[in-house]
Amino acid sequence: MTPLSLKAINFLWLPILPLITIALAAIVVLLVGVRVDDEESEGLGWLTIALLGVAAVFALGMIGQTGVAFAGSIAIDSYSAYFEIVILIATMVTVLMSLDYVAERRIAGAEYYSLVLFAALGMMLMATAGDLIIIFLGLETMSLSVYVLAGLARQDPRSTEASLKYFLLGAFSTGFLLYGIALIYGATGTISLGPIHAALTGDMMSNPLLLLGLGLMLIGFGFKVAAVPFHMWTPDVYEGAPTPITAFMAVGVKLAAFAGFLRVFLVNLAPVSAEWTWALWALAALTMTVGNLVALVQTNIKRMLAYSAIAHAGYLLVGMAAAGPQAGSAILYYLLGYAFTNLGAFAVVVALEGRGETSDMISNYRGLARREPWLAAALALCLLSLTGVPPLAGFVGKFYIFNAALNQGFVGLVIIAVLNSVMSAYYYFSVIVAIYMEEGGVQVAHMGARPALVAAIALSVVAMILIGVYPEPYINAASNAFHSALGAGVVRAASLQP
Amino acid sequence: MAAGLLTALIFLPLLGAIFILLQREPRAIWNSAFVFSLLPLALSFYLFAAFDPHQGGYQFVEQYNWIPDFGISYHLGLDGISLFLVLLTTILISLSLLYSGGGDIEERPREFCFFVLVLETGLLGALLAVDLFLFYAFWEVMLIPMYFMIGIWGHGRKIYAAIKFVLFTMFGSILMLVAIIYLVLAAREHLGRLSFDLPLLYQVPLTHTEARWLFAAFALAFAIKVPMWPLHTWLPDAHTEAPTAGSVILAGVMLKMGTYGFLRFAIPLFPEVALDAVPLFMALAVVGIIYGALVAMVQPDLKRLVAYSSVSHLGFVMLGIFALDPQGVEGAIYQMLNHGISTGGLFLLVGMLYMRRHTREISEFGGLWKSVPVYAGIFMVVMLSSIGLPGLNGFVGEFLILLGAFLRLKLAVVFAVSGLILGALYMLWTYERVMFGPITKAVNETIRDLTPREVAVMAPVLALMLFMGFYPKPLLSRMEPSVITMLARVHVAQARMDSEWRHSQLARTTDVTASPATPHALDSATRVAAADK
Amino acid sequence: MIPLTYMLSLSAAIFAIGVLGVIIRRNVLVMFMSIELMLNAVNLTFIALSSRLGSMDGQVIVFFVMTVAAAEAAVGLAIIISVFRGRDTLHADELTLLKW
Amino acid sequence: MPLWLFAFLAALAIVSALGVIFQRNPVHCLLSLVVTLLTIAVLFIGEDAVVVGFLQAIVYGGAIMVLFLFVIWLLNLPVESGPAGHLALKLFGSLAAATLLAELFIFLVPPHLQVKYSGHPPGYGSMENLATTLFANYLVAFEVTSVLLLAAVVGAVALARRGGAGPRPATSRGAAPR
Amino acid sequence: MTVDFPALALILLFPAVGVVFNLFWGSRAGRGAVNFVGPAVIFAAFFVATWAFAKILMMPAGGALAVRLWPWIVAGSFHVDIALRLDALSGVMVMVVTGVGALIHLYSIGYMAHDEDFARYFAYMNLFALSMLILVLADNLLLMFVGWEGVGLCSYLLISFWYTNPQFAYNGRKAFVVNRIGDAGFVLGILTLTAALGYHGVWTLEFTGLQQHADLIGPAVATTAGVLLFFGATGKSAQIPLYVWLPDAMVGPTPVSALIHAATMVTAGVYMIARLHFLFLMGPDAMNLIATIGALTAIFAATIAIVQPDIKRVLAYSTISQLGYMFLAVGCGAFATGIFHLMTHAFFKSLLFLCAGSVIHALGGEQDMNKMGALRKKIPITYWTMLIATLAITAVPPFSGFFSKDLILEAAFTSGHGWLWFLGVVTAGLTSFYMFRLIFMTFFGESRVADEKLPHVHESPPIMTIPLVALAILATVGGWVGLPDGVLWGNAFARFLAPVLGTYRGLFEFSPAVLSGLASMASAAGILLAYVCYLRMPGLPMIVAWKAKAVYDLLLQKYYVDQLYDLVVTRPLFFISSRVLNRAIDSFMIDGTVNGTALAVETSGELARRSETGNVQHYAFVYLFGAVGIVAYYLYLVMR
Repeated sequence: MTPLSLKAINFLWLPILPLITIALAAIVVLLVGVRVDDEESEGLGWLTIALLGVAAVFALGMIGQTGVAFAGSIAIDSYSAYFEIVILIATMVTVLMSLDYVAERRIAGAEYYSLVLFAALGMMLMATAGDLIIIFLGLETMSLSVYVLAGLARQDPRSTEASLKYFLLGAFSTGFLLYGIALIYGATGTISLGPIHAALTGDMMSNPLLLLGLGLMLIGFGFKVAAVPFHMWTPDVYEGAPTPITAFMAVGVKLAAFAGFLRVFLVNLAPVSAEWTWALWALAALTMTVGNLVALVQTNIKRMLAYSAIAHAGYLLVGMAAAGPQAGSAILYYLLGYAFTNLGAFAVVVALEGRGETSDMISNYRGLARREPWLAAALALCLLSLTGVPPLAGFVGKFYIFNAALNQGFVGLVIIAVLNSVMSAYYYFSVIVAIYMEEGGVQVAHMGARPALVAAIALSVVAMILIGVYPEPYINAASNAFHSALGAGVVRAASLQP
Repeated sequence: MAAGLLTALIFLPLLGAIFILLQREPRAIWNSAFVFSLLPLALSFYLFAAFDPHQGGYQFVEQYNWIPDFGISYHLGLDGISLFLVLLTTILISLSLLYSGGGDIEERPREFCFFVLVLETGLLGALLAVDLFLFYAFWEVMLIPMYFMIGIWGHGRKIYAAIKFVLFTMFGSILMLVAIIYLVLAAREHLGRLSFDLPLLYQVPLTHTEARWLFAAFALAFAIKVPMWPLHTWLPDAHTEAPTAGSVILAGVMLKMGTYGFLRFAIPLFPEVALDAVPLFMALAVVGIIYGALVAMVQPDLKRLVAYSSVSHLGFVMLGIFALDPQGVEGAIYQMLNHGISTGGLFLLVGMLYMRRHTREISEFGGLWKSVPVYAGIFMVVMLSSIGLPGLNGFVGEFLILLGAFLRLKLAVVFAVSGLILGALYMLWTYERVMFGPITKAVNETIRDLTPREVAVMAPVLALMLFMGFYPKPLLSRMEPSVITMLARVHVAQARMDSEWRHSQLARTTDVTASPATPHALDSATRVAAADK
Repeated sequence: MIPLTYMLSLSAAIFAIGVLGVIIRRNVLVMFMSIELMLNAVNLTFIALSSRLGSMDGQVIVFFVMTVAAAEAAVGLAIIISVFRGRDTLHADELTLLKW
Repeated sequence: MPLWLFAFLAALAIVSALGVIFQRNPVHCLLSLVVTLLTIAVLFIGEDAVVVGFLQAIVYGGAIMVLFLFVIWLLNLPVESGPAGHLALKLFGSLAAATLLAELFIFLVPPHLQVKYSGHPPGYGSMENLATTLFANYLVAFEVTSVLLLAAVVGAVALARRGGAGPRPATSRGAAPR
Repeated sequence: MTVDFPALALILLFPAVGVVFNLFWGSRAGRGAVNFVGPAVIFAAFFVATWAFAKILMMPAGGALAVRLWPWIVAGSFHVDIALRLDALSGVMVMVVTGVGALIHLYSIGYMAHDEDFARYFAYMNLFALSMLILVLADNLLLMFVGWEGVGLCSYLLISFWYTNPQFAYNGRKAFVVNRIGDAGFVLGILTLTAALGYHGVWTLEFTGLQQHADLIGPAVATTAGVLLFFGATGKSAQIPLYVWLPDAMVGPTPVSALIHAATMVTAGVYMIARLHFLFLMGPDAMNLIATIGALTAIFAATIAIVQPDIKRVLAYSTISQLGYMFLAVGCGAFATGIFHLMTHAFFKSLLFLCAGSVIHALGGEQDMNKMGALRKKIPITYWTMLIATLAITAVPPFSGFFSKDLILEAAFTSGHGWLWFLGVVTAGLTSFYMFRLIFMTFFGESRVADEKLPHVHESPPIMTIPLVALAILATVGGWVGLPDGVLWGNAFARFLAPVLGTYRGLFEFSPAVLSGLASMASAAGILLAYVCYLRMPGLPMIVAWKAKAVYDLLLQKYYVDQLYDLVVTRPLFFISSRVLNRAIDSFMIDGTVNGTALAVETSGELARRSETGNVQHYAFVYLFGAVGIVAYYLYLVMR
């Protein structure tokens, strides 16, 4: 073993500049925050948004590069950039919709925003990870922050309960994930993704230890993306957590989880894809079906959206099962559209929770179209996109994924998927029914007073429509990102051959 | 030819819809909506005039890249098959807007006009799309506004009806989406690239099983939309609960989307399977004809009755389509228009009655002729057109359909003609119960006759009925070339199948002479020859 | 040297025991302890493997895992405390405000 | 390490682990957990992971467990009152866990256990070696852990500190008609 | 040779103008205008028709006038124009339609004098004339079908003219639907023809075209098509089995009965068969069927007629019976004869109806003959004209009916249908019996008129009586154009039509004198019997009826055919529709499946939802379950 020499480490600070920015941002927000009273945390929020913006700008710089840094623990490629940017934007929107919410409920602003930033950092780490340990640490950073965020509305017992459940099950599944990492380490002798990819040749591909590790990691990721049967936490946590955090979980956490999931399985475990596609096939079918079935009978919109999120995880898993470059791109694109759609929907939910009182019952949405036509329209559009009605983002995403799956010959799975999306139409549309075709419901605090929230909604909806109506650039971005990841995977493999 | 016409046609209504969102005052909303529906109407008439009746292919074509990665392009085209449905759409939309403005829709006029115009965009888009993806997009788009129209301005179990409508249609169409993607992927081997362009996909060679399944998926989607028995049960509910304008558009145009789909996609894409399926579909069509008529006969609710009559009429259309010969198909297209006009007219009339009496129960009426003679007279004409009285539009279509079907499958026609009888039976019976006899309910003595506005709504309908009854040539001549081109594919397939059959015969027995072509081959061949000259 | 199978089987056993504990113990705190058991079982696996593979990575990972465990402990116990404050119970089957 | 010692430690570890999940009193659970951890630490050292072994003993056996203890005393938890109608759960849970264990065992028996053995490089497990690996290959990870700990602290404080998080009346769920 | 003659269009144009005027401005323009326009347009059409007919007469034999208005249905190679053709056959028809039609329009002025719906009435009447003329002038089968259904529609409208009476409305619908049943057959016939020719690449429905390609059709197709078309005819011309609507049609205004249900529309079937004689000649089976049906209908209807109390019903059944004669004629191949009888029948039967109308008019709407009697003094003109008509229908020389009926029976005999001839002769007897029964019960004996009505009994105004007289003259001399061969100018009528219809040749020669003698004897017997029963000993019918009650009721109830149809067709149809299709299949089976699926989905969703207990340990357990599953899957992978 050579003595420690910094030569051995290829320092590339620039690629991790976004990460560094966010880390520092979290600390800055914390330090500034301790002087700010909980009622005036808006300023803090704007500061957060600004810093996120800066990070996003840095992230743009990573597009087009390929390679690894820090002895292969950080992957430098458009894939990372793509996810970092999307995650940062999603976080921005989350903060946007949090501004009034946090202040109104006198939630500790400093901790709130810095934890959001820490979570974002964890997510980005998962996206840029070059080895399993970074993925693990990123996951933990994200999770720990989100555990806390979910419980930050401390006066609300449901919030703390959600946080507890999330924490327990999260830690529980961390055990499985870690076990999986350990076994893969045992089988391949490394935890660096590139070498693992390189090692997957010959009889290694059927090494039982590898397969077991693979399975256990599948379980671990399955938990994070809320795949049935590892989904039980989702509805409870989504319901209990403060709504902006719910949005953050539904979007950010899912983005990050899939970022890692894809990076590990679709990119670096691709050679052994035969060993996991069918498991994912089953998971996908189960996830879609259960998610939609239960969503069908929900009365609380946050819970309903939680199950819908599960269902969408199912659609994404269809793509995973398809396991190919096209599938990867499809998933990346789908996640983009999905992110904005869900952010929009949750933003409307936040808006309806108004000052103080919550109103997550779908029945409270009755007659919304009369009182707040634009709000209603926004929610309706988001729901339609979730249903997969053209020309909104949701439709193109589904189309892309089904395309990929059929390309791999998964006709049965695709048929299950489309039947599911018919089923999903039922509950999405019944919300629209409440909004447009029924009377009653609750009065909403006037939106004019909450520009940030309006901005969040408008941004999401416009983005959603745009991504759907003219998908070309985004599809390109997605496929470039994924291919660069593949390329990087190969590059790393090559560069680290003994 | 002037490019951008079709785009303008499609998106003018959308423009109008957006424009309407900025209006506040109801009058202004109705007027601007009507005006914005007149623009596409005028445009479509221009297209009708400028249409080259000697050309079978697409005209006024526009094509731009949309999603090159998937070979998806924004490809529009107009041919003799879509031309008239476009006309029908624009006409009926204008009429229903004109009608709805007259007091039928009191609340939330802005949203109403918005949805109607968006719906028009969807319909026109679906009719003009030559790219499968584009078609599917519009196909789904037109679903949503109709859902809102039924759900918001409907009556009775409106929400049940709306959801049922959406789920039924989506169920079919989403499977079609799978089929579309599959087809495109299968085409890639042949074309060397992904492409959703219909003309290209026409030449994709498929294994028979593939073709079967794909055809099934397409057919299911369209059959639900048509609707063919036994997939029709969404229709009575939707039609009955929808607001008048909704029923008019639904019956007048939307159902045609199904039949149009068969003509444009299901059959030309998979001609062999279509030929195999002829007996099945003709059987279903005939069942639909008789079943629809019989069930309509015993409906206590006027709108429901008309709805079931649609099932019967669309049965005729399907019969003509699957005749797969010029007479049948042209008759079918013609019958689509007729049904659009006559059934649209009937729904308008029922709506007018409903506006006055707030009931559609037949038993609530009787002896209306005395109190509303003009209404009764118009109703009489529309009814006669709907039962296909010679001299009115209905007859031309029905006769051509029967002729075409007769050339293809005599037995089917033998049963189908009973539809003529039953049609007369239930329609006249209804008319008798509503218009004839003494006035039983006092309220019916005082209801007022049609307002000038309503007469203005009905006048074009009647005019069309007479014109199309006595001078169908300008229409038929325009659809002829396109129909022939469409059928050419079928005849080719027919010939191929016959030769295969002959070879199988040859393989089985040495006696070659004992394997004549099937009669279809003969007459289709002769007809093609005749058509070519 | 101890056969690898023994080591790994031992850790597997401890892991399973941890899993079982999570499922059968109603007390949230004890559930958390069981989770710690699981983590330690995994650590054992890492150590065993790394010494067989002769690479230090395993040990480093264990080092990280311990840190993470510590962090988790901090957060987890904080959560538990705040829950207990609100509901003054730590029994999983009594913390069911959120369901269905 | 001799096999008998391993056998002893293993038995001890398992017994104490079982103790964790079968004892009523949280404090006893905690104590048996500590025993397990220390046993494992010893096993670490036996596997030439001296540094990690001591860390295990200190960090776990020391810090974390003390933390637990504080909490237990802070909340002065009662002794868990018996299995309240959880028999089904206990039964099936045990079955499932047993199945999992069985499955794992099958994976871990020699024919399936394929690991590339290689001798220990000089100074394996030494502090220097550990440090080198840590700072050469896992620098980012190391930094991340620092952030992670910071986040954890922030989170813990945010949750534990009194006051704040203003009025948010708990809604009665299921109030609205379905 | 065919001459282009655009003026033919005028014959259609005039009535069309009348329709439009009466429909839109009639009620506003007032009674005077309508009373002028309504009949005037028909007279105008009549004059144009006469002009055209004159031209035909001028032309050498086989000449025809034609005008091609515009192409109508053109699809693939199928092609039909809207074109008119006037040859000898259609000429005769047009003359009858416009001539008789004009007179009846005139008569209607008086008849409708007290009805406020006169405008609608004349609109319908003109529309009818229009449709009938289209039917007659059409130069192709499809356009003929337009008129064919058009007249059906008008008959529907006019039968239910007094729509406030539900019974009338019902009868109108019955007429239309029954006609539609026939028309379905008609359409099938057209299709069979088109297809048969189409397979040979010939696409025409023009009569000339059909005739010239007849050889392509072949006997089998000819028979099929013939039978189907004839089925259409049985609907329109009220033959067995579809005659049931005609008696009920009598509820319409009497002039309607005269024009539509006696003179013109109901004869359309005969005209159609004559038009397509070349087709039928190729299918002898079809011909025999027609002849048989004709003869049976003739006697069947006649037997019913002898007991009916309602004056118009008697005439209705007599019409059916006479139509039977016509079909007998054409069925035997004597097409010209059929048309001849059609013409004469048009004269005397419409006259009979108008007279009946006049009687009814005089009695203020009374139609039951048991409430009449001894009217000949009160309404002399009506009496005399009606008597003439009766003599004509009972084939008393030299009245018109004599010549036509004789020829029919002769044809029936010489074409080898001995039995049918016999039925014809018997029918002749029955005819004269029930007709004179009518005369005697109405105009002779002692008055049974209700006392309060008696004073008001009066002769109809001249506007009504003039047409009577005119028709009486026609009914007298109308037959003289078809004298027996050798007498004076012989059968000029047949000679005139020969180029179109060919000439009838019997299988064998037989002295006409003998046949007509037998027929005349039958008629005479009938008259005598009637005289005995209804003047000599008026009690007799009662006794007979009482003695043979069964038979009497059978006849009075028209052999219970209506009841039979109701039982066999109508009721089952409604039962199936409402119970089986609507309830069982539509609501229960199909919709049940749909809603059932929805319910199943929702229920399973509810169940899955309940698994979310809120207890985190259950969640962990489910998680573990999944974990075990996945590990098991990989175990399987390893083991395999």
